[in-house]
Amino acid sequence: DDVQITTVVKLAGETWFTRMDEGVVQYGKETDGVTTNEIGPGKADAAQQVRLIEDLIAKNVDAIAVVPFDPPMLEGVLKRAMDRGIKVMTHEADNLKNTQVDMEAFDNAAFGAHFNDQLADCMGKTGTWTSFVGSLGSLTHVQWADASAANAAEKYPDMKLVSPKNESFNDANTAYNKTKELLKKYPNLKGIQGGSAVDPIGIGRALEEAGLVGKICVYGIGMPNDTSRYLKSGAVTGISLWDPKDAGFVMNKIAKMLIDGEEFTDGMDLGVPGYTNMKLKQGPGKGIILTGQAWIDVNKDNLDKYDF
Amino acid sequence: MDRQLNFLVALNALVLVAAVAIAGQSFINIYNLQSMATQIPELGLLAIGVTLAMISGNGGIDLSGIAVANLAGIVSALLVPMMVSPDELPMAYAFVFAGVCLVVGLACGLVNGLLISRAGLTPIIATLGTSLAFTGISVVLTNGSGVRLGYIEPLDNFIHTPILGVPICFAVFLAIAIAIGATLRFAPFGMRLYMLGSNAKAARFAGFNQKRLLMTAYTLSSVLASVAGFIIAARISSVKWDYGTSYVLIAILIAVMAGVRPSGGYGKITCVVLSAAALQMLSSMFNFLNISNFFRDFAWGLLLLIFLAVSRFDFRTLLSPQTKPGG
Amino acid sequence: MDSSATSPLMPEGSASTVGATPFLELSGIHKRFAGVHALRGVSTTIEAGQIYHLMGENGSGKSTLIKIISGAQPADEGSILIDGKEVTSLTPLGALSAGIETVYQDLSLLPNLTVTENISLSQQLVEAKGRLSSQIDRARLDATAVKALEAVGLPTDPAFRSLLVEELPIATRQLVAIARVIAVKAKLVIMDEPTSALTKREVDNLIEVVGQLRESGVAVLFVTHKLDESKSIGGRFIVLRDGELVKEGDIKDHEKDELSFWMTGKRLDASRYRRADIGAPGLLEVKDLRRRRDFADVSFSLAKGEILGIAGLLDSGRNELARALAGVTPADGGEIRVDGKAVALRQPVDAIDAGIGYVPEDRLSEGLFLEKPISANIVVQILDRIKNRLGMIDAGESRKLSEAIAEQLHIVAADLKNPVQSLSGGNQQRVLIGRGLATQPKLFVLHGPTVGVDVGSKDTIFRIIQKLAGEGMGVIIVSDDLPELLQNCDRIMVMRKGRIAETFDAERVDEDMLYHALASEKAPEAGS
Amino acid sequence: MSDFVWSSATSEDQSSMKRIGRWLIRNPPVFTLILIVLVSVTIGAIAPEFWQVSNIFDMARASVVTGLFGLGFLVILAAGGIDLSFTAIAALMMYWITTAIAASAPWMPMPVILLISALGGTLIGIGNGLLVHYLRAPALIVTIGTSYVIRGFLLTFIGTELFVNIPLPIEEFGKYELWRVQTDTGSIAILPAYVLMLVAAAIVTWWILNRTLMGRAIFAIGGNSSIAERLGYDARKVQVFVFAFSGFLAGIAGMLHVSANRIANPFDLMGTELGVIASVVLGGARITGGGGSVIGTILGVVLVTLVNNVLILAGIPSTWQTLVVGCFIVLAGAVFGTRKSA
Ligand SMILES: Nc1ncnc2c1ncn2[C@@H]1O[C@H](COP(=O)(O)OP(=O)(O)OP(=O)(O)O)[C@@H](O)[C@H]1O
Ligand SMILES: Nc1ncnc2c1ncn2[C@@H]1O[C@H](COP(=O)(O)OP(=O)(O)OP(=O)(O)O)[C@@H](O)[C@H]1O
Ligand SMILES: [Mg+2]
Ligand SMILES: [Mg+2]
Repeated sequence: DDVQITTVVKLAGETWFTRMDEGVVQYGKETDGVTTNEIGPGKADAAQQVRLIEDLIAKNVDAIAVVPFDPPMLEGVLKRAMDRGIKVMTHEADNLKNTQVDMEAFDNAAFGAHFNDQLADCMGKTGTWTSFVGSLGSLTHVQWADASAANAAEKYPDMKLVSPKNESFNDANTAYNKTKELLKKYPNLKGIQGGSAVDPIGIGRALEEAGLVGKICVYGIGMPNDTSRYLKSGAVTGISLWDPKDAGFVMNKIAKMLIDGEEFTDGMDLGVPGYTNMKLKQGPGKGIILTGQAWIDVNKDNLDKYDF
Repeated sequence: MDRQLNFLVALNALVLVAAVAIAGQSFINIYNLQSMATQIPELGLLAIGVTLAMISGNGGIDLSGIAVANLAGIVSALLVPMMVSPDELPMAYAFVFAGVCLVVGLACGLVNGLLISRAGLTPIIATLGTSLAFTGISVVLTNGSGVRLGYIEPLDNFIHTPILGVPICFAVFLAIAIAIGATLRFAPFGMRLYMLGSNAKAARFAGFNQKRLLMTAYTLSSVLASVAGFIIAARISSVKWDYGTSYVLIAILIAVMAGVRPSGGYGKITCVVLSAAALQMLSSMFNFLNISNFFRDFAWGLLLLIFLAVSRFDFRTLLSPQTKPGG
Repeated sequence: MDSSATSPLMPEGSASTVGATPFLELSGIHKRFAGVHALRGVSTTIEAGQIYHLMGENGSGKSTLIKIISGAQPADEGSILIDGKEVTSLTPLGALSAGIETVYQDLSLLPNLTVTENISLSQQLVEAKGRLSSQIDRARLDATAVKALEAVGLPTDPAFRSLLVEELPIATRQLVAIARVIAVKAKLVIMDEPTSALTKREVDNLIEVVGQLRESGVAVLFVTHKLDESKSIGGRFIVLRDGELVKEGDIKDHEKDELSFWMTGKRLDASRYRRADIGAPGLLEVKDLRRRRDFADVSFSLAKGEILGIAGLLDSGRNELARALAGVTPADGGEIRVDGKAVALRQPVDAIDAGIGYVPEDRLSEGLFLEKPISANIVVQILDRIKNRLGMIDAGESRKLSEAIAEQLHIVAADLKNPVQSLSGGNQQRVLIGRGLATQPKLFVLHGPTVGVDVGSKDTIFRIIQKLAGEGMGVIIVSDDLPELLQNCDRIMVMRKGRIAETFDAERVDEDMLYHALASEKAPEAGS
Repeated sequence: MSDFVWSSATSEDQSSMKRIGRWLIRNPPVFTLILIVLVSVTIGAIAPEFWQVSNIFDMARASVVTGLFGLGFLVILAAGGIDLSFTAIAALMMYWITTAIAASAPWMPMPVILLISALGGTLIGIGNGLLVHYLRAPALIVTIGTSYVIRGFLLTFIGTELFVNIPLPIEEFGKYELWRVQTDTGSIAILPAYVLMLVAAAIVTWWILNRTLMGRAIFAIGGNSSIAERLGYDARKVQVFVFAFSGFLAGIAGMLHVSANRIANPFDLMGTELGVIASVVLGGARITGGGGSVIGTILGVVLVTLVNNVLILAGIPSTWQTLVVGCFIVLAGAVFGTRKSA
């Protein structure tokens, strides 16, 4: 009967991952001989994700596609999965050893630098700025923050980074409170870079209330619909992201290829915009890393093009 | 009071049967049983820690378990490689690793114990504070990112290579549980702890060394947590400060599900182990059936309430007019 | 038998001035608990302006009867008439609003509320018919409290009134409880062993209060184990045995031994104890013992086989002295020698090691682990002595030990595994003594050894104490119960204002002399 | 304590030191206040920016939801129970009602919405109370159960996605201003009107606890339920009331959370229980029940909020913040610890 591909995400039900689920389901529908589904822990906790995967291994599905809550935490369990002959592919985990293929929508360093470049343009390459992360524990957020810091240090000597990597704990309200506090501490703040997808919402509200719309530049990752009001009001200058739906689709496609034992080649086309020319490189472990160029910049002008 | 025991045994049996009926044979194949067995210890140990704290009474509770576990794992992961090379002497590495974990656990336990027994902090505040503090230390030590151990055979075997079909870590867990259970039931320490929990003033008049008892209880709890830390590290071959944040409540859930009395003076380790097992099987079953984890929580809560209802209609409670002490 | 038991006695000395219908009429009351038939068809009447003494051994049904009258527990059979009207399903609130006020042994006080609130809230609760939504009238709370406090002779200043009850010593709580009863215009006041922790002074005060109540047409029902007290108060008595009403009548017409015979069904001799051999070597030497503001220059000695009584009013420091000897509240200075060896009693365990056994004053809060097994309560202080090689408690050993003690002290229990709370007070008290005995002390400090214990058990306990002394144990009894001291002690020390005022040879002193020594205002000359 | 004899309560030989000690013991919130002052002074010294109106505004705003939770928790604690379900109740009400109203009646005025939410919370609270009473189980256990059930229900059957199309009335309510100041740095600081909800709630709670028989009954039951029942206090009524009241406040808190944040995220709030409990206990309530005061609770909430919102001002790098908060809680707890042993 059908081969079973299960996608394991960081946190079930989050807007981001329900969007991803659409891609997962779609792939399952389009491809016969494949059933796909997406599951995730009920709490944002690596432990819960590990337990989910343990049970998947026991259940002996054919392939697992994982968006790790924190890649290193999955080394052990993913190794077991592979030992049991289950195909393993991952996403947002380019530092993971125990995976066969890790798919990145883009090069995270580049993405971080991209944030910083946008911020720089908006700030006129000068002034103090700060950055958020969902949690010091979430790898990609930290990668982006660090990359953009490095980028600034290299290209924009007049930009001054203050109190970097504030944790929002993926809570808009916390992002809001911390922004308020940052504004007190650094009255002449000119730019803020968001970390988690809800950060721009909190930051935007703080700026609106402080009457600083337009006076401070805000970039970050976010969901178009969730962030739209602040993009419109100008409280958030712009967001960048990759479409979780496409990512979900591509992840499952890769998983299927693993099952069928197909070759992965540099520059291959996975048939989804942004993933048409995948860069292939060796990962930290035995596996490979496939990187696309799938990021989109959203601002008040092109906002209506994206309905998710 | 052995109602709890019966109920939990029945529950375990029930879940098992249901699982096989719905999820099919694959649920009770040796692999899955072992996989579940490897998942029980970490939560089980934390729950036993909470139990010890609760038994000691006066609002006793230990919220710092998982924080201690993570700190123990992190300190070891950072320290041990400097002492022993995992590649040359994997066995030695494993043992030193365990040793360091225990030492950290002991240290954390002493801190908790001192705060509660000497400085007279309310347990819930003390352990809430220390759990943040310990977590904080972990963050500082690692800058917030996880630390990989890489594949270390003895550690991996400790979890995944069963002896006579039983994963070593599970065997160890059972051994510890039995040891603690016996201590509580038969050793002077245990008897005193129960009595302290049921009437602290009388305990003082009877000449117990309250401070030492509390010290021991909370230290023991943290040491158990550090064992959990070791098991976690071995199982997922890396350590991180925010691993198992959801465990705090689940550990308490397991304890109260086992009939441990939050107001102190009563609690059975056997029941704790059984309730840990029940929750594990339930959640594995749901995962087998692709039922969402949210619904699992729903079911856990419902189960707890049902359990209370069942043990409520205990003929003794129906006969005697006085109400049970409430927490 | 119900009616026949009561009716012929009715006329006897009933000084009731009120009309034909008595305030309360019980007939054929039955109450059963798991296995126990606690009350077997009790019938009696309570008349306004009359004082009653409910007597009986532990477990004879006194508290149960009270719980039924006060609506705390329903009767299984029988009828209750209040003011001639039959009441079905009596609730606590119902009883309260009918004017039935009760002081249970736990004093029915709320530890975390203030004195004022404890005294005056009930009144407003009753008036509000239990409707909790209604507001509190603070002014009236205070007014009521002040009046009631005056009546029982407690201070009425706001400072005192705003104290939490849990901050008060037991005896003070007891008076507060009585004040509460007075505050509500009660028609019937029930007191379950109200004087069990009162010194003579407060007892006299109480008796006065009761007198006043009675004048104002209130009926008072005492549950008590102190016959002397009952006799000095006077009034009618009701004797229960095994849940049956065996006798009632006017207390002044009957002698103590008669009453105790009805209760126990056996004759008890109140023979005084005499020490076996005088001049035995000194066992305990206490020199200049002092503790903060509690007591100072306390010096005395105790010989092997001697029984020393310590009497004193509440603030005389006798309780603190007892606790100091037990290491519970250590002394600040001075010297204690046991068998000539100086011992430092910083904590209870020191005392135990020094061979000093202690039975605390408040059985329920300081003594027992109520829901734990009887046997566990007995061996709890000697766990380390009954460990086996594995460091585990030797179950057999502990069973043997507790059984031996239970036997020695005549503790009647179906099974030593049962919780201590399943025992009546008398037996609970014996469990505590047993716990002390288990430590095989050289010297036994008994702090109110027979509080709330019936005559029968009292007798047993006295015999035990005397037997122990006979075997060479030194015994110190700290008690308010002067007859008890006189009956058991060789010497009696009277404390006043934290000092030893006088020491009597029990042979050459009687109750009155003792009482004068207690109450005298003369400050004792330092270091008597 | 039991050595204390009433006759000496008035006797003048009592040293003033001891009297102060006693006074402090009977007024624990004083310690909380002292701690607040200490923290403020310290931070103020490190970062002058601390001393500005906008900061007070932000503290007030950030205290509202926790404060409402705290008051509810206090009442239950006073009755001798512990509640872990209030955040779940709040989350359920917040998300369910917001989405429902957005779908069916986006015009509905805020007062009505608040009322619905509060009533919803109350109903669940009543459920809690009845369970606690009839199951005769420690409230802690029951409410762990119900919180799992409620949260599970919300996320399984109601929804999990971030919801942003907040009905206008709800959003507007969050924007009403009590006071607005222009800071010298050109930014605006606003004191939102909904902080008044906390003030009101505090006053009501105080009134109930201290001026009604229910209030006293709550403490009575919390002190010793069996005695209280004997004295004619209806334990069932009290249990049901305290949980209903806590649910009521939780419902309001949930709605305020939405209108303040302009988003409804079903994952919000849950997990903040321990913080709330810490606030109440640091406000001087005893975790074993039968004690506690409204003023103390409010101070406790302020204290905890304060500490969580000055870390950046104090220039503590984010990697160190958890450690600092942890140590602070321990220290604060120690202050109360010494108080007990005093
Ligand atoms: N709640 C109960 N459950 C079971 N048995 C009970 C209960 N209450 C009382 N009894 C039994 O009823 C009998 C009478 O008890 P009661 O309390 O009336 O004795 P008492 O006269 O008050 O004794 P004491 O002098 O010790 O107070 C006892 O044998 C006791 O075991
Ligand atoms: N839960 C219970 N189960 C069984 N028996 C009980 C229970 N509660 C009370 N009793 C019975 O009540 C009887 C007396 O209770 P009570 O509390 O009046 O004793 P007591 O007052 O401690 O004795 P005393 O009046 O001599 O101090 C005891 O014999 C005990 O058996
Ligand atoms: Mg009785
Ligand atoms: Mg009695």
